[in-house]
Amino acid sequence: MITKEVISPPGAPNETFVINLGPQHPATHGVLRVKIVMDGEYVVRAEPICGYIHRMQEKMGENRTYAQFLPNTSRIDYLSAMTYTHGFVGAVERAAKLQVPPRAEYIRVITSEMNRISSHLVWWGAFLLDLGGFTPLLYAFDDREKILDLLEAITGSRLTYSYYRIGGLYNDVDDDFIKGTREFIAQMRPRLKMYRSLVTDNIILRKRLIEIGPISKEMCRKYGATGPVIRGSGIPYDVRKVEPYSAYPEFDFLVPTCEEGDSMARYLVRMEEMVQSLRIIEQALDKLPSGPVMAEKVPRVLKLPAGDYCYAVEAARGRFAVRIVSDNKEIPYRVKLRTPSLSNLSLFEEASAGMLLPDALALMGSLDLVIPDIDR
Amino acid sequence: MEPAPTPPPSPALPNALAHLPIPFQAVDYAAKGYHLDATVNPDQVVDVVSLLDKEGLALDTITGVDWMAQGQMEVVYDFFHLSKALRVVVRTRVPRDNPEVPTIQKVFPGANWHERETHDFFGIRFLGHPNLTPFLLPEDATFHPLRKDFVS
Amino acid sequence: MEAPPDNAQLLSDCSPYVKFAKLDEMLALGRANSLWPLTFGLACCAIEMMAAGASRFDLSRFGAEVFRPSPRQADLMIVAGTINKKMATAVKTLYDQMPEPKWVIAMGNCAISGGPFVFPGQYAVVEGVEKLFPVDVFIPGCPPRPEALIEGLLKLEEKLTGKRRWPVVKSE
Amino acid sequence: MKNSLKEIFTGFNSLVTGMRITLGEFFKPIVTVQYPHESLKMPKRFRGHIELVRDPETGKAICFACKLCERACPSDCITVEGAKLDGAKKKSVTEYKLDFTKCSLCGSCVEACRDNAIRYTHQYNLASTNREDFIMDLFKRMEDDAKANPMPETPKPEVAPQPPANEAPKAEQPQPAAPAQPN
Repeated sequence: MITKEVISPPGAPNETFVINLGPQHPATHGVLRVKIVMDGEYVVRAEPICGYIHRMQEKMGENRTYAQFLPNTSRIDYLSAMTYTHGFVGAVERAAKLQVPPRAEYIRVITSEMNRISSHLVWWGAFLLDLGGFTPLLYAFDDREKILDLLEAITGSRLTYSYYRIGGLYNDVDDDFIKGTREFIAQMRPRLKMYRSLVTDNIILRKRLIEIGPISKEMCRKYGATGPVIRGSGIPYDVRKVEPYSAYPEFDFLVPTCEEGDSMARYLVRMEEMVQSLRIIEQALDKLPSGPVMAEKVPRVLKLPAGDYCYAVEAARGRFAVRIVSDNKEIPYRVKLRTPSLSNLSLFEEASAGMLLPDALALMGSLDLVIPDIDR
Repeated sequence: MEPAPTPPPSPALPNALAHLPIPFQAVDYAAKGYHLDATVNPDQVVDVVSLLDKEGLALDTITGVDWMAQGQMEVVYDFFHLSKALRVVVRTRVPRDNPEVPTIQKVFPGANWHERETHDFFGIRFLGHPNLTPFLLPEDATFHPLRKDFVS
Repeated sequence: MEAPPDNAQLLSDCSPYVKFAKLDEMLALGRANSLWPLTFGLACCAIEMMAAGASRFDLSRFGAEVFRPSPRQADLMIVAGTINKKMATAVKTLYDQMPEPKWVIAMGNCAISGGPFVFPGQYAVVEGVEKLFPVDVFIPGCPPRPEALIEGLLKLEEKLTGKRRWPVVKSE
Repeated sequence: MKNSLKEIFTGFNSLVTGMRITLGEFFKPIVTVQYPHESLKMPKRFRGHIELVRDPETGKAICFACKLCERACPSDCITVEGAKLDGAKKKSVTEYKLDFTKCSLCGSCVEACRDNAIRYTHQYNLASTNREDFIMDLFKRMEDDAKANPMPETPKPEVAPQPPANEAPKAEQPQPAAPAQPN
């Protein structure tokens, strides 16, 4: 392995320079800007600069009713819009003490997990694009389109679904959706095997990822990193297991973890998560109860009792938590959105110090960032 | 890669941190979404957070709430446990015209960005913070949009 | 000796095999079918832009798949997402760096008018990319489907060449 | 030495695997939709911009300008005006403006409407060189439609949540439909 000592031995003159990555750069997946102090090819200090897509989501929470804020939740992290809506409606339902019918909870689980797969597929394609492989993107988007077709048929939209409602769902699913989802599961399993032999076992990928960008357990805890990042460091933290919500306790699934903590570990965790999501969807389809999809007696004008309420969900990137502070009006007093990408990226400065620049970008890709999720 | 055995979902533990000298109040998780709630003075924040750090809790988020009617700003620190269902909220209140809290950046380095964001939105100053510059707002921003009296 | 055929006759005789055009028209046709967009995703719409470039919708059928990371090599800017005030200067710089001739597509409601993020008293969002530089084609939607982006490219071709070579799709 | 030989072998193996998969994909059916020549069929629930629904009996708009949709809209993109016509009991709509450039297609308006007076269109490929095209006058649009075909077809019942039993077992996934009409 090439270490820093080989290129600039101790005692050599220390010459650093600054390069500016972004806000428009293909490797930053959007409008993240990173100011990097370099010593030759090595990163001395990489400071992410955020806010280039700050969209006032929390301010908007304070000037519209709970129902009117729902479309915004799909646009915080547009790749896993379902889970984010789930977090918000969950908080409101908890505060209003609404009982969501079991069928609605099951469909929420099914759609959230499908959304998680589609999100991981985008990450997979884009991450490999960062590393220099173009073809996987085409395979990933091909499979993703199947999920989007299914979700579009029931929600009417491809990306920003606004499908969940306070107290239930906007619409029930039909038999075609159930049939189509079963077909999709049957198609997806061999595709994941194909991904494994095409990409995961590829020696070039392994050389690019193994031992690159290790993140320790302690670092995850200190920075509050969650999702595949913390599971890639060997801590089996998953909101679905630790603080079970919705219908998740009724399903049998594993939380994949990897001890190594390097970029490959995070890669493997996400690949295994797709398998587990397929398992959850299959079980949910088998046990799907019948009944209504909307709670009875959802008030038309919703006022939450004063106080503050939290609700956390496991989004594709980690723990997404909503805190609503209410003062017994139609409009929330304060909406705080705790997003996983912000915490996951905040450790980048510490983790990337001393790495080669292309490895630092591999590390950044393995964190799976969605920039509007950081900036909100 | 072997998926690790998942931890069994442990029941809510209202007294899990009872041995700590922190004035915790147990909260009904089903109704509120967190287990323990403590209100402390601003100068106690660093000590309290250090104790929680030793217990192995992870930093969830830091945020503010502007209570304009009371003339106060509230700073809310959220923590979660990595294996137990245990969510802890620590709050502190500072006067609205001079909102100053010591930083917990030395205990939890991840607090850096959360504190910068809270400073952006509310103008709460975190004493001892190494780099309290605008984070989400433009570099030259001097306004604090989530204050209740903000007009653009 | 036979009289040489007149030009009009000659033209109509060989029209099935040879097309004559003015140089301008040929240039316009060439430009319209080899647009090189700037790799420039801002938000949600960028994912639909990626989907349009991927296998199912395949922008390369219209010669527009060469996404260039550098503005110096691009002649089409697809503004896909919300522009906020911190980003506005960067977007303007990118536009200025693109060589002439250049075109702009505003994809999605945020790029057209600020979209759902506009409310009275908002402090961060630029209300439409038109406030920064001229826009050629508008594609509404939140986000628009990939077909709409293709339709936008065809509209741009129509604008450049003055006619439409592709069939018009009426949605029911 | 042994390691590098092993790496060469694994590298060669990776190459062969990749080539084999590529070759396999080569013989699979094409996934690309040749868009302007053929197009996907939008699902029934597809959310395009909204339009006014006409009463199948009278041919007039159902909407009576109660402004529920205007109030439900999170982005203020709907403006409704109504007036009482001579001899009518209820108000009727006289102006319905939709600023589609602000719309987030969330569907709040359609859900807020108690009389199913608005519905989604299936306009999925809008694009124009003129921004004003998307500040739509839906009332005029409906009047034009009324002139073209005086009696509307029975509207599709796809607004309210309904149990799956009532749903017609029709293919809802977008599938390549018949080729589009060349212009």
